[in-house]
Amino acid sequence: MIGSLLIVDYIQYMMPEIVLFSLASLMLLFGPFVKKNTPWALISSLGFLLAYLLLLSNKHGAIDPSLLFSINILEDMSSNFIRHFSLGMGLFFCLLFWRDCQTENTFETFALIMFLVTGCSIVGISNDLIVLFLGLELISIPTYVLLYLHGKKDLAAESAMKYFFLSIFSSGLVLLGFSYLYGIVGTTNISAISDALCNGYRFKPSADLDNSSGLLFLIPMLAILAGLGFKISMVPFHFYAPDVYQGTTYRMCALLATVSKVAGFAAIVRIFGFALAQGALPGSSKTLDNIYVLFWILSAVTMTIGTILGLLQRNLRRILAYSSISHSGYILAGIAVAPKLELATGLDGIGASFFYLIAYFFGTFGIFAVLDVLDTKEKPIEDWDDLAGIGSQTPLLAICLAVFLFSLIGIPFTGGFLAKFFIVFGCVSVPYTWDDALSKGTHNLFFLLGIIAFLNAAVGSWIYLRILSGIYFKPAIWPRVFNTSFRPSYFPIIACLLIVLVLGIKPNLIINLNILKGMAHPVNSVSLSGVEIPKPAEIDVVLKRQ
Amino acid sequence: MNDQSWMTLTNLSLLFGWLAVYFCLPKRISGSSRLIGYVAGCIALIISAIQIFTTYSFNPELVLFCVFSFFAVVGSCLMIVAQNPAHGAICFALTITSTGGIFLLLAAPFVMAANIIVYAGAIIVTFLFLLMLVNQHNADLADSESREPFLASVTGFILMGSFISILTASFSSQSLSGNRNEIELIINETQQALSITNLSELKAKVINGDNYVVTKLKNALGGSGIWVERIEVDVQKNGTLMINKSDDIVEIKTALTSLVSIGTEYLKYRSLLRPSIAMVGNSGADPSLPLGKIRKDQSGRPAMPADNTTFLGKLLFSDQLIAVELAGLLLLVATIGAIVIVRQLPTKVSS
Amino acid sequence: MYDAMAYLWMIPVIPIIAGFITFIIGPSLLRSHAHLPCIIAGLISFVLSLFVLNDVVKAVESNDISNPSSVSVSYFEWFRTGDPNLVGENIKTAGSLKAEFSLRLDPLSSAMIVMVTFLGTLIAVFSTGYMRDHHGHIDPGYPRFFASVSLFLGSMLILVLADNVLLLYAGWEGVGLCSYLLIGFWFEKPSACKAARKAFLVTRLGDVALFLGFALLWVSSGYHLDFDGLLTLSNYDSGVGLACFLMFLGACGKSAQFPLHVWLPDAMEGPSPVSALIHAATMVTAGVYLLARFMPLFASVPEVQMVVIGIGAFTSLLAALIALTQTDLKRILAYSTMSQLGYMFMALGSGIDVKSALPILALSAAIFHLLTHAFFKALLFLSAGSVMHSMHDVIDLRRIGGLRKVLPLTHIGFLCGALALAGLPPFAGFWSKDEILSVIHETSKHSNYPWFYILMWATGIFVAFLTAFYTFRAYFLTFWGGLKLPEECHGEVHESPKSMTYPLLLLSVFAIGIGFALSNSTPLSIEKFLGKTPGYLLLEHHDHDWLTVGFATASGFAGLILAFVFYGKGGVTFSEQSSGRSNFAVELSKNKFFFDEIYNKLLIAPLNLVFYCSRIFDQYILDGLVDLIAHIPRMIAQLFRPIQNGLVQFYALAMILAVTVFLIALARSM
Amino acid sequence: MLDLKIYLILGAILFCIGLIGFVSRRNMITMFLSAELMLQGVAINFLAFSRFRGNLQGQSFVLFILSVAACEAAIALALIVILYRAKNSLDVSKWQDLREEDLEPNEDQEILLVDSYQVQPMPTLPVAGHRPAQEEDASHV
Repeated sequence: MIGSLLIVDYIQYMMPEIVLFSLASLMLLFGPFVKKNTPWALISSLGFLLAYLLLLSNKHGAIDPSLLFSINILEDMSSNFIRHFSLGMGLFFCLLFWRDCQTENTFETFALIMFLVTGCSIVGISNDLIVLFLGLELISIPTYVLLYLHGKKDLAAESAMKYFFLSIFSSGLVLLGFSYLYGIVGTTNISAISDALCNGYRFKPSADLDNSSGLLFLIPMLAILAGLGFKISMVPFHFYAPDVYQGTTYRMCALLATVSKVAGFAAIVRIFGFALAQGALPGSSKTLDNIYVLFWILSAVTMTIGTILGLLQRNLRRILAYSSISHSGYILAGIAVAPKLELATGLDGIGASFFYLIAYFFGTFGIFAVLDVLDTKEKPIEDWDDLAGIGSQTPLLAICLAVFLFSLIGIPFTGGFLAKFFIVFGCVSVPYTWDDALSKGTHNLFFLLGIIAFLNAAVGSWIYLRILSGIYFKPAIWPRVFNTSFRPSYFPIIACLLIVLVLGIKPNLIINLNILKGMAHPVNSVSLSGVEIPKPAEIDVVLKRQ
Repeated sequence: MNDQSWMTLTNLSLLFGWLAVYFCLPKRISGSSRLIGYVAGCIALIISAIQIFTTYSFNPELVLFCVFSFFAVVGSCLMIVAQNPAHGAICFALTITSTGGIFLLLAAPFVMAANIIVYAGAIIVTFLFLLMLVNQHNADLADSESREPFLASVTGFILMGSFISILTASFSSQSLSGNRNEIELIINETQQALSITNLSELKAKVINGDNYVVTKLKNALGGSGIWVERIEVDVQKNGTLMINKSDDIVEIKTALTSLVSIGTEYLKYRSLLRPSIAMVGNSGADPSLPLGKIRKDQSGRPAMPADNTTFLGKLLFSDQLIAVELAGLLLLVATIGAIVIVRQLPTKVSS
Repeated sequence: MYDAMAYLWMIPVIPIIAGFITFIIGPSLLRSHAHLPCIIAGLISFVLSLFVLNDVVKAVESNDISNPSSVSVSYFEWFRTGDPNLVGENIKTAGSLKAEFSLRLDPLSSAMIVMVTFLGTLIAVFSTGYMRDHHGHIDPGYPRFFASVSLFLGSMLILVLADNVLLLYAGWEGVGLCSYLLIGFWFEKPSACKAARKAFLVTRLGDVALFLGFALLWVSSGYHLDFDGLLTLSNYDSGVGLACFLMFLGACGKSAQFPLHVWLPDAMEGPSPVSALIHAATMVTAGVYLLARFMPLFASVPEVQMVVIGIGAFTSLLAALIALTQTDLKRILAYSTMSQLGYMFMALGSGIDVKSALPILALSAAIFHLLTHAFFKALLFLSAGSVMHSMHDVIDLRRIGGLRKVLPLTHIGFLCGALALAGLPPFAGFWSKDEILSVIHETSKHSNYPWFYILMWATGIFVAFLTAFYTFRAYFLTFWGGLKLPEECHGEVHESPKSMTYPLLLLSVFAIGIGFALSNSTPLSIEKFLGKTPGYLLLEHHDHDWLTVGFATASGFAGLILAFVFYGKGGVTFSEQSSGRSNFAVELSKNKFFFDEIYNKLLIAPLNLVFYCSRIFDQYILDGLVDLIAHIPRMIAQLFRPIQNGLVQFYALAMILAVTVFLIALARSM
Repeated sequence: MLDLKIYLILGAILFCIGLIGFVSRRNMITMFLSAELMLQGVAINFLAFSRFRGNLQGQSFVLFILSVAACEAAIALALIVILYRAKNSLDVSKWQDLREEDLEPNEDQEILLVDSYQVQPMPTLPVAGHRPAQEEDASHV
């Protein structure tokens, strides 16, 4: 027995992760002793495939939701989403790093990627602060090593150093937050914490704390947001991103810009889920009720700073780092608006954020993958005008790049457009669903956020247009001979292209996949556990009275 | 000592603490500023001691706490101001051992041992070796200068001050949390009262001064929050007037019935979730228990499970099994990672 | 249901496919035949559009309920959010946001698609000649050009045919993107790159407003995205006014109306066919189309309509005044486009009362002018392009002149276009301009602010005068007077190739005839055709407003005569002309001197003021807007960049500073 | 008898002192130790809450923090060694090549040796397995 659950259930449920972890450990242990030309990339890709198949064969509902408060992993919609997402992207990364066969660190690289990606899925399924924290560390520690292994020597060392120091700093902040969260509620179980904090039925905040003002809750909330904000490169915790991206290779950028972001958002949704869910119960304190204000500010600042500083850059990786920062802002906007949305609109903040995350992931990954192909030792691509002439020299790759850029701009019929559409429509639709005077202010607030988001998108399009004009509107500076031979990273590029287009043209193919079902109704541990929560109507009565 | 004067003294000691840290932080021109720093530090410590000794009654625990925390704080401050990183590492070892004492006070002997072994035994020693290996002939410029000492120390101390004031504000007043037994009791009493037909008798039963049933139920529900708000809404809606103002027995009874129904509903929600026996068994008191109900030891503090370390072990290998496995993986990754990083060294040392 | 619905989707899709084909295999396989996919696709779309139009006309005439004149059909579902299990009758409680790929066919869209496909094909044919040099060598970007034109056509058709706001927005962004690609077509010129970026950014600012407007509309209509749901609602939320205003701002961006007009003159950096197709005939009319599409909504908010007509009138006046002094032929045409678009907005702004016939009158007047303008302005631009082609890219009016003899066919084309633009009877512009002015006149009788509309009407008449004047100024300066060739020509000039002149002649026929053909007096009347759109009040026949006709005609002729007097001999300045020796000339020169005085005192002096203001506005405020995008970052960078100095500890310091500030601010606010 | 608050305050103090050290000290080893000091503060928080809630989850959390700290120490050790090899210094400010383009690097001026500043000799270890080399040879190892 682990907790109240049979160990067999655990093993069955976590089989994909267990397979990956064991494979990665075996690779690390036996790697030095086997032949140099062992196809590690193939092995790890097969590992990911196997894990994904195991995941698909998992029966839903393997874990009894009524045990939520006593187990440290869980199964719900967002965990399914993150698991499928992270295991799927593991395969992408294997294909992207495939060419590393020449270097001597092959098996370490692939084993570390496996650890890192699986850590992301652990964050997704964690239901306990301890497991969540270890999952986050399982992402960070391989990242330090990989950052050092890839890239030009001194720059790689510098970026690894920066990431390392700021990362341990931010995990200190996260831990401070966790300690207070644990102290306020008395358990590390996230479901129980959520339950207690939305004025639970079972758990109560510690009796000798006067938490009615929510003052004490400020410390964990801010500390955790700061620490996780580092992971998702949220302003003002974003400083490492441009430097670190600049100092490493395109493939490592792809890894940094996606995995830690997915994990960070998964963790934010997991920890603050109770306060963010649509029609969430009003929390026991003002802090929790007004949590959206904090997210509002952070989102507006993040998208604006990311866009504005992105305009000034020349280095492509820096540009894309700032672009990833501003996209975090849009995702945060979805999170900010989540508690204020109503079912009537058919929109859902967390769902919109996840959708944005998907669109962002495939767009960004595609760009980095294409640039990785174009970037060669002889003709490195550093600044945006190094791309000159790509359009005529390799038209197909250029078109792929253009489509990914369009997606990041938000041109219709690409995933990015619908992603922005859901976010902005969500922000704008807040006003008319809540009639009372209190939300009139909220309405203006979110309408403003919608304006800020879309203005940023408009201004930010210049960043991508500049890259695009580098591709198409600039004569080639040098003759470039491309090794047109097949490479494995063409697979993920094509897959990204297709998914970006499918997301734009027929998004329901993705939205309606079984794995994402219920994205519209995110984590609400209370409702998942089969307990009826008071109907929104009753809450309305209470609210009106205030 | 009341909160007001407590905070005043705290601010004062924070100010001196800041002076101490600011003046002691290595600067290019240090001169006699270190002396000012030491003096300010002593003042800050004295003020803090005054605060503690006037707030708490004298007992051995207090003395131990003061000694350990004195060494912890002084050690940590010395660590961050030490010009020689080797001295800093030694000071850090001092801090670790003193926090070990604090850990013991907090009934965590195993954690204390692990902490000292890992930090003082492994990390510090390794870093001292590292310091020697990097073969510095004299102090580096970096050690004699700090980066933005003013901004850093001001920010740090403001943050510290806001933590302390938030903690002070949060622990100042007491509030009750929802208590199952109390609520059951109130509901039973009210149900009995519903059978009374005499108006004055009924009023005496449910209204009478401290015995006012609505207040009692509200308190039992924790004094605030959504359930209490529901009661308030309910009193306005069903009771037409407040129970204590009405003279109509039917009206009062209707109001009481709906009050009872709210209480029962609350109990129903509470009991819907299965209690998690395993966790409670291994890791101590049920976190849902209000502080008043936790098993106490002779001195009145919450009792830890009898055999602390045993239970910790049981907890680790039952509830936290997954976490333990993950931590093991993490150690594997870190070990291999460190090897991989260092293996990249250019082979320079051949001559 | 029309039979046409079965193949309606092919009309936009074929050009898009052709565009992608050209993009992919153009540079390697097609090379100098890269125009073929585009032209063939355009032709197919045009033929299909004619069939579609035929169907719609039949439906309009039949007045049969089983054969309605407005149909939308959904080809497939785009997306749907929310829990599908919850979707029920009542969307308010069910919760689902869905959009479909659905196209809408009604008189409005059918008229538009015929115009777009016809002009698109014709201009593509013209470009096959234009995009080659005098030796027949193709431009290096030949395939790229036709790919973009093809994609543009597809996007424009999607915009016009869309049945929900999202699809409309998709087309809207698509045309903006293609316009960006085409303006920056000659990317070697830095000015072209700058113009392209400016156009994209300024119109995208408009798009922000448009998108937010759509979002508000969606909310205030009770979560509808399709036109049926949006336009047939009886009561709207209070947000509609704001939504309409925002949509109008979006239209301003695309249609180069006053605050956001700066990009259009610069956009002339693109090849001339592009200017003809995109910046005169089709894309810039998207704003007009948008407002026409949402006419029932706009008519229900008269305050916004007053803004629309006011901005329209102001833009048209401003642009006409600026056009008076330009010396670049294409720029004159660009400003005249702005001016004419202002006219269309004036028409749209006069549809105020939902219960009356005014909205449909306003709509049909605007669309009428849109159609005629598309033809004659395309003609003018193509003629200008032809001039440019022959003059080796010189179109400075000070350096050319007297081209009547050497470019006879181009001259005829330009003359027809100029006559139509000037609004002289019986050419195309006359009929539509007259419609617009009479609608404004009519509205003044119904509005609460009659003086306002009378003022607008008077402005319209004055602009008609200015239009005739500057059009013929350009005409006389280019084609009359003594032959003057720029040195780039090395003395040899020849008429453009047939692929360029034949489209010109074909368009000339239209420029002459289309106005009368579609006017009220014929069975083809556009007003009656559009009047059958469901949802509008049926039109009773209305007479010509003879007062308006008189004034408009008179002002047109006045402009023509004045232009002749000033510029009939070619040349630019008065001093040159007044130095003539002949008696007749001396006599005239006295008169001219007289005019000169008036011109100087009454026109130039106030104009200088206007110029000054508009230059300030243009350069410091609107160009500043573009620069702002470059400057604000630098300003904010002053705050943030010093932290980004590469030192880890600054980053950590900034992090804890942020946490501290947030902590204190939030704790204070509790 | 002490209450929860006083332990939490101690934790907060240690945390903030660690934070100051992390931000202001330039020696990478001191920076790392400061980060560990922050974790000590957090550990005290956890244990105090654990004590006063009467359950052991906080204690187990501290154990995991310890193991993570050990992992980080391993990585830090490796990183610091190679960073030292590259620049021959433990100064974190030596690493500022990656920054915004148009900013000047943050250069240190020559140190002013005032009387009170004494050059402190560092303890050193000879390279294992080698004869202790001459001064000038050892200097660039």
